[in-house]
Amino acid sequence: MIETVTRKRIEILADKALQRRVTDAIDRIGITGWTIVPVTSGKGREGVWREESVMGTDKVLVLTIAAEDKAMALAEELAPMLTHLGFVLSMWDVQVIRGERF
Amino acid sequence: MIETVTRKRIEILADKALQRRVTDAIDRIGITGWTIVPVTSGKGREGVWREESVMGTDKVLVLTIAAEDKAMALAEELAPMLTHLGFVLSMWDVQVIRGERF
Amino acid sequence: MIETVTRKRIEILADKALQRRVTDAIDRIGITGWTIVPVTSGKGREGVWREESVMGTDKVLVLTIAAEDKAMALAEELAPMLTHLGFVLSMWDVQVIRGERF
Amino acid sequence: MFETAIQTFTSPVVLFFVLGLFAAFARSDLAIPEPIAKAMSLYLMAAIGLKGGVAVSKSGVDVTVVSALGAGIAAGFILPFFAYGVLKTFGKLDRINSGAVAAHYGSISVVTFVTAVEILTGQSREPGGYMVAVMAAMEAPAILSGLLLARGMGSKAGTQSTGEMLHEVFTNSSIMLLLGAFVIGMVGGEVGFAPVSPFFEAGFKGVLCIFLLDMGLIAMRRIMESRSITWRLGAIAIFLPIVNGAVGTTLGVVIGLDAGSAAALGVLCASASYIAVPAAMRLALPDADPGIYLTMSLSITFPFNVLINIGLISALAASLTGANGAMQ
Amino acid sequence: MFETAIQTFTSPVVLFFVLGLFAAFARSDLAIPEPIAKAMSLYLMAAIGLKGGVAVSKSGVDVTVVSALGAGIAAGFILPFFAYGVLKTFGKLDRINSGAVAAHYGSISVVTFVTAVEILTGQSREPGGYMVAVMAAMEAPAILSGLLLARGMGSKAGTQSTGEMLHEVFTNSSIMLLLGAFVIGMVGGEVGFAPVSPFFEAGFKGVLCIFLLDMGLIAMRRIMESRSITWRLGAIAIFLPIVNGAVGTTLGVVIGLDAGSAAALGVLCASASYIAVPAAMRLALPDADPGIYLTMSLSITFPFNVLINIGLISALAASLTGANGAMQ
Amino acid sequence: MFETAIQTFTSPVVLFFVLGLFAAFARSDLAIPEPIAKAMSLYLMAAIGLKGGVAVSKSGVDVTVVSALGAGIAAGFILPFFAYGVLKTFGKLDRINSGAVAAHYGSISVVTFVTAVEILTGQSREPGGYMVAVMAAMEAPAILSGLLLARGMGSKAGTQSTGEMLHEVFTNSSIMLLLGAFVIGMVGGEVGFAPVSPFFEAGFKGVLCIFLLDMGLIAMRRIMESRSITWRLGAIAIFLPIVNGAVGTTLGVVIGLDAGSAAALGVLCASASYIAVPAAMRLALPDADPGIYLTMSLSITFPFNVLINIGLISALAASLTGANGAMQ
Ligand SMILES: Nc1ncnc2c1ncn2[C@@H]1O[C@H](COP(=O)(O)O)[C@@H](O)[C@H]1O
Ligand SMILES: Nc1ncnc2c1ncn2[C@@H]1O[C@H](COP(=O)(O)O)[C@@H](O)[C@H]1O
Ligand SMILES: Nc1ncnc2c1ncn2[C@@H]1O[C@H](COP(=O)(O)O)[C@@H](O)[C@H]1O
Ligand code: NA
Ligand code: NA
Ligand code: NA
Repeated sequence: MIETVTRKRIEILADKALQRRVTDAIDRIGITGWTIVPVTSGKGREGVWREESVMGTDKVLVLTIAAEDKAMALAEELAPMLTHLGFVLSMWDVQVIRGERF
Repeated sequence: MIETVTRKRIEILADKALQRRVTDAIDRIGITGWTIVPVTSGKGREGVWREESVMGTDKVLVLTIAAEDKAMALAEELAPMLTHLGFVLSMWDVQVIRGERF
Repeated sequence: MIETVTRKRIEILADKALQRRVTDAIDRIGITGWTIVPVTSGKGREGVWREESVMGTDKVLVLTIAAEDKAMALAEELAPMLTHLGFVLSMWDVQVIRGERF
Repeated sequence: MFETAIQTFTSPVVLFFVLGLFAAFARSDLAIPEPIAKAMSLYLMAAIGLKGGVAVSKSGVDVTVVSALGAGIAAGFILPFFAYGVLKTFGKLDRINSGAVAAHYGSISVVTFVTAVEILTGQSREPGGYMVAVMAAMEAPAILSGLLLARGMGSKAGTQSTGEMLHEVFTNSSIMLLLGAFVIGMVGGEVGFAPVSPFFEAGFKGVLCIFLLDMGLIAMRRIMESRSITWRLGAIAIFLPIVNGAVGTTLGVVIGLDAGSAAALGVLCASASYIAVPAAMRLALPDADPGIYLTMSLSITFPFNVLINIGLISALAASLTGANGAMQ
Repeated sequence: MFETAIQTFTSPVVLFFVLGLFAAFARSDLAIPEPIAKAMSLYLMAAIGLKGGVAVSKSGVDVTVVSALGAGIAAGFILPFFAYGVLKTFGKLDRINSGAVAAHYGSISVVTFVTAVEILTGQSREPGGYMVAVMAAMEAPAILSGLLLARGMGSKAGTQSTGEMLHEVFTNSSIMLLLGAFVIGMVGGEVGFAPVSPFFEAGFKGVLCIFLLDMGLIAMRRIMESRSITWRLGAIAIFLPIVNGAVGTTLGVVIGLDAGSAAALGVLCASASYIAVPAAMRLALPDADPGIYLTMSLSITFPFNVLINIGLISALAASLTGANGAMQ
Repeated sequence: MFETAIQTFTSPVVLFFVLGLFAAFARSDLAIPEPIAKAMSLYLMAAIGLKGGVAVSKSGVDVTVVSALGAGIAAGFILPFFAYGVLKTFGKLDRINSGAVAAHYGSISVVTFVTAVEILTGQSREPGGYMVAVMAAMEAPAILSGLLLARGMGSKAGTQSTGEMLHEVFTNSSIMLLLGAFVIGMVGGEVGFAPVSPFFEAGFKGVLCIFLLDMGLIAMRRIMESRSITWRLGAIAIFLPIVNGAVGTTLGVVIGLDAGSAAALGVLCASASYIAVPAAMRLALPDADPGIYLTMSLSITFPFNVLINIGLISALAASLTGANGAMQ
């Protein structure tokens, strides 16, 4: 049977305009990659938002897979932005194949 | 090290036309927010579908993060729609920062 | 309280042009369905990519929910493509309602 | 008849539709991006609404217009009952799906209408501008009849109230845009329309080509993957447009419309909605199967109307009004 | 005045905006797909830039042009200080939000300008082509003033350097496209423009209709869901365009512009940005609340300007320059 | 030569391309939404196909047309072998990547062709309408040669059968649309084309401007982020279009084409595909690196052709046919 290893999957909901702050943090910590998933609307404590690219209210979901230590370092690095800029971060354990890649 | 707490992440695949039924249920139960992720096609027991916005066959993924009790209440609330309208629901434990927010 | 069962959720990041190779594998193994989530850009060992549909550099996220044995069979089936074509696969346990469906 | 067919099949609008059917059949990956398809449908609604409004602002509202409107609305209410009977008995559909499909056939397809106007105009039988108003008026009534049929007398708990339902029908995006643009056309008149006419008029047929290309792709893909269409339903999807088309055309001639306008009324009756009504059904009858109503209306009736039935209806209108054949 | 109002409300451009407001108010699901809305805004920028560039390539740069540019740039720098004061004291906003909103009101709205040009042209008061250059020049200065005000003297750690900020302002997609197209128009001149004019000129007003339909939808939805707008902020969103419009128009007349161009300068001062400045603020002042600045500029000031204030400004310009009322 | 360069650089089409290159270089966030870019490429295919079909329906098929088609197809088959040799030896690429890149250079770029037609027409050297047919015929042959080269004799297990491969080449969305529209143009002729010409003809150059703006953005971003392009590959991406362009132009003159058509054949040989062939390669050679073939064809060869090589080829064609310089 194929061998899998456990890694952390982290997803961060962030303003598209500030996406680079998140991906730069990922790069800085030395995680191998990330992928952007579009989102179109949502609701939070500050009310409803909708993707309106003309006005630049868009958000994105940044997803990245990393070893536990790097994942925690990323969470640490992003924590101020979470409070400050209204980002949402969640992470959980996943099994991956070719673990040396992440 | 930064402190994380455990919450449930719930994702519901629903018809875009009926998205409000899902988000209304989330609001009713008192979960703080939700986010919509677009999806473009799929296959299930009823065959293949494709996003065709002219004809209104689109679906969306509603994602919401909540404490376990509210998550279960939401699942309970949505259960009839799942069977009835062909929605798909999955949920799992995630770690979040600033748990008081969810 | 509503009853849930545990299933595997598998997400595969693949080139859109090669999406059918993944969904054909899912069908072959007898998993009941799949759903396509769009992605817009990313970074990996081979650098940055962006969704450029004119040139066909798009990728997609194929998501499927299945019982553990079928999930492992799928991972096995896709393993060569992962290495070969730069796909990314992760999977984890989720709770679903109406488990007989998956 | 033969000349009509030739004309139909050398029109770029129809040829692009055929290209779409062919490309999907050959399993090409040709596809129009979703937001573009949606935008084209909005553009076509806005353009046709504007044009109709301007036409009515010029012609005014006379007896012919009022009787055409009355005939259209009546047909919209009544035709679903006939369709429902056929679907339930011969088609073997359950009540909910019969009602949903009946609503589609009682309502109208804007694109079929527009294509018919193209073809009729090419035969020197341009329908009156007020027929756009008739079309707009025919969108909603069948939805109400269809829902009545689908829900029966004792409507279940959990379903919408009639108020909600009416709200959804009239705020449906395509109905809202069509009627809104119609009013704008009437208020602005020809003078107001002039500066926007290069966009809404000159571009119209080109956009229609690309939209029909997409509809051809979608219609063919849908039928190739369909699991829910029996031969009985396929037969009904051909039978209803023939009967409804003949009924509508005759009705038009009886109330005194010219050949072109009577044919247009026939096409409206023959056509089945695949934009406004499906959207309404997703909300009002989520249990009905889109795999049935969309496949019947878009994949069978729509191509049948565009490629064959418009020609038949035009010929019928000509013979009933005593006008001689095409291209006099 | 009355005739002006009639004219405004029979223009399809304005009527589509009203349709958007109405449809959103009626909770219709009408929506323009996102990529289309974005593409239309890019199209409008490119078209208006090209047109302005071609106009300047024809007219050349004379004293009037230079003084109009100077007046516009000065207004862009100065108006935010006034707005900031009002927002901070009467509006009760904090420093960051006051600065962010002030930047919006000091900068300009391309679509308001374009709509004003439509309306003024309909009144035989077409502004000079160089006013597009003035508009382009007025986009950025207010952003700098607003950031200065928002950040105060001791700018916090973690915020951008001035260099980064300037880079972001000038590479902002709408400013880049507007200026780029302006230069292309100047380089290519009328001869270069001719082959692309069917696309950029003939289609312009139609695209503007659909874009305004969308802005109407978004503006109304935004205000219906807004949680951050107090009556004080609502009042400011009406008060500022009136004052700034009057100031700008007077300034235009003082420096010797014709009635149309002075009115255009007034509209530029009165208008509040909702494309370029919000984009810049998301990056430079991510703590500021878009629920405040977008709702004020797009949902209150923009409709007020389009439906009422352009008419007022035009009348003011006419009376100040001694030209008689509309439609001489 | 000098006048040609001036002309090239005052054409809005070229200037928008330069604006795209510049904006990406300045790290602006300017971007055309994805579905719009895709739709524009489909529009350009449909428009050029239609136009070519109408042209051939008028001119008919004579000896010139047949020999141009023959020359084009032969070039499409043969040029990849030369390119493969250069890429494998001088370029140091492996077999698979050499084959993939060779396919791109043997096939054609529709947008380069269209831009060349713009420029040549501006020099009163409009190529014959049948050159569109030649272009369409040249899309596929090089894909076959390239795959043959990449896979060598013993094609591996797991790869596609030849049947599948041919199916994918001919159902490729751009080839399908180009050929389909060509046939529609031929069937409909000028009469059929007239009603859709405002959309497909009047709007053409404007759409081309925006499409080239986007290609400029993408080309520059791609090369700035590229990791796989060595100086050797960069040199080849300039060398191949020069050689292929000269070969193609000479071939055109030899078989008796006029200066414009010979130059067009040269441009077709010089151009490298970045729409149809990459799509085919993703499927047929998924192991080949798009970071190599797309960066070479789109980021180096395409700008080189548009900004410089079209001018060179036009001058060569003029001197070979004895026509004097530009703008006689
Ligand atoms: N509990 C939640 N579950 C999912 N998404 C959320 C949740 N809370 C907030 N969000 C998302 O985060 C965005 C910003 O949240 P907030 O800062 O609370 O307004 C919201 O608009 C949602 O898209
Ligand atoms: N096992 C599965 N994994 C992922 N998505 C699924 C699965 N089953 C169904 N779906 C999604 O749910 C939709 C409706 O499913 P169904 O009602 O079974 O046709 C499908 O078209 C898929 O998009
Ligand atoms: N650690 C990661 N986390 C999330 N996505 C990744 C990761 N590594 C790679 N990817 C995605 O997979 C794509 C291909 O990766 P690669 O083959 O390493 O270039 C990247 O462009 C990303 O979109
Ligand atoms: Na009907
Ligand atoms: Na202003
Ligand atoms: Na070539």
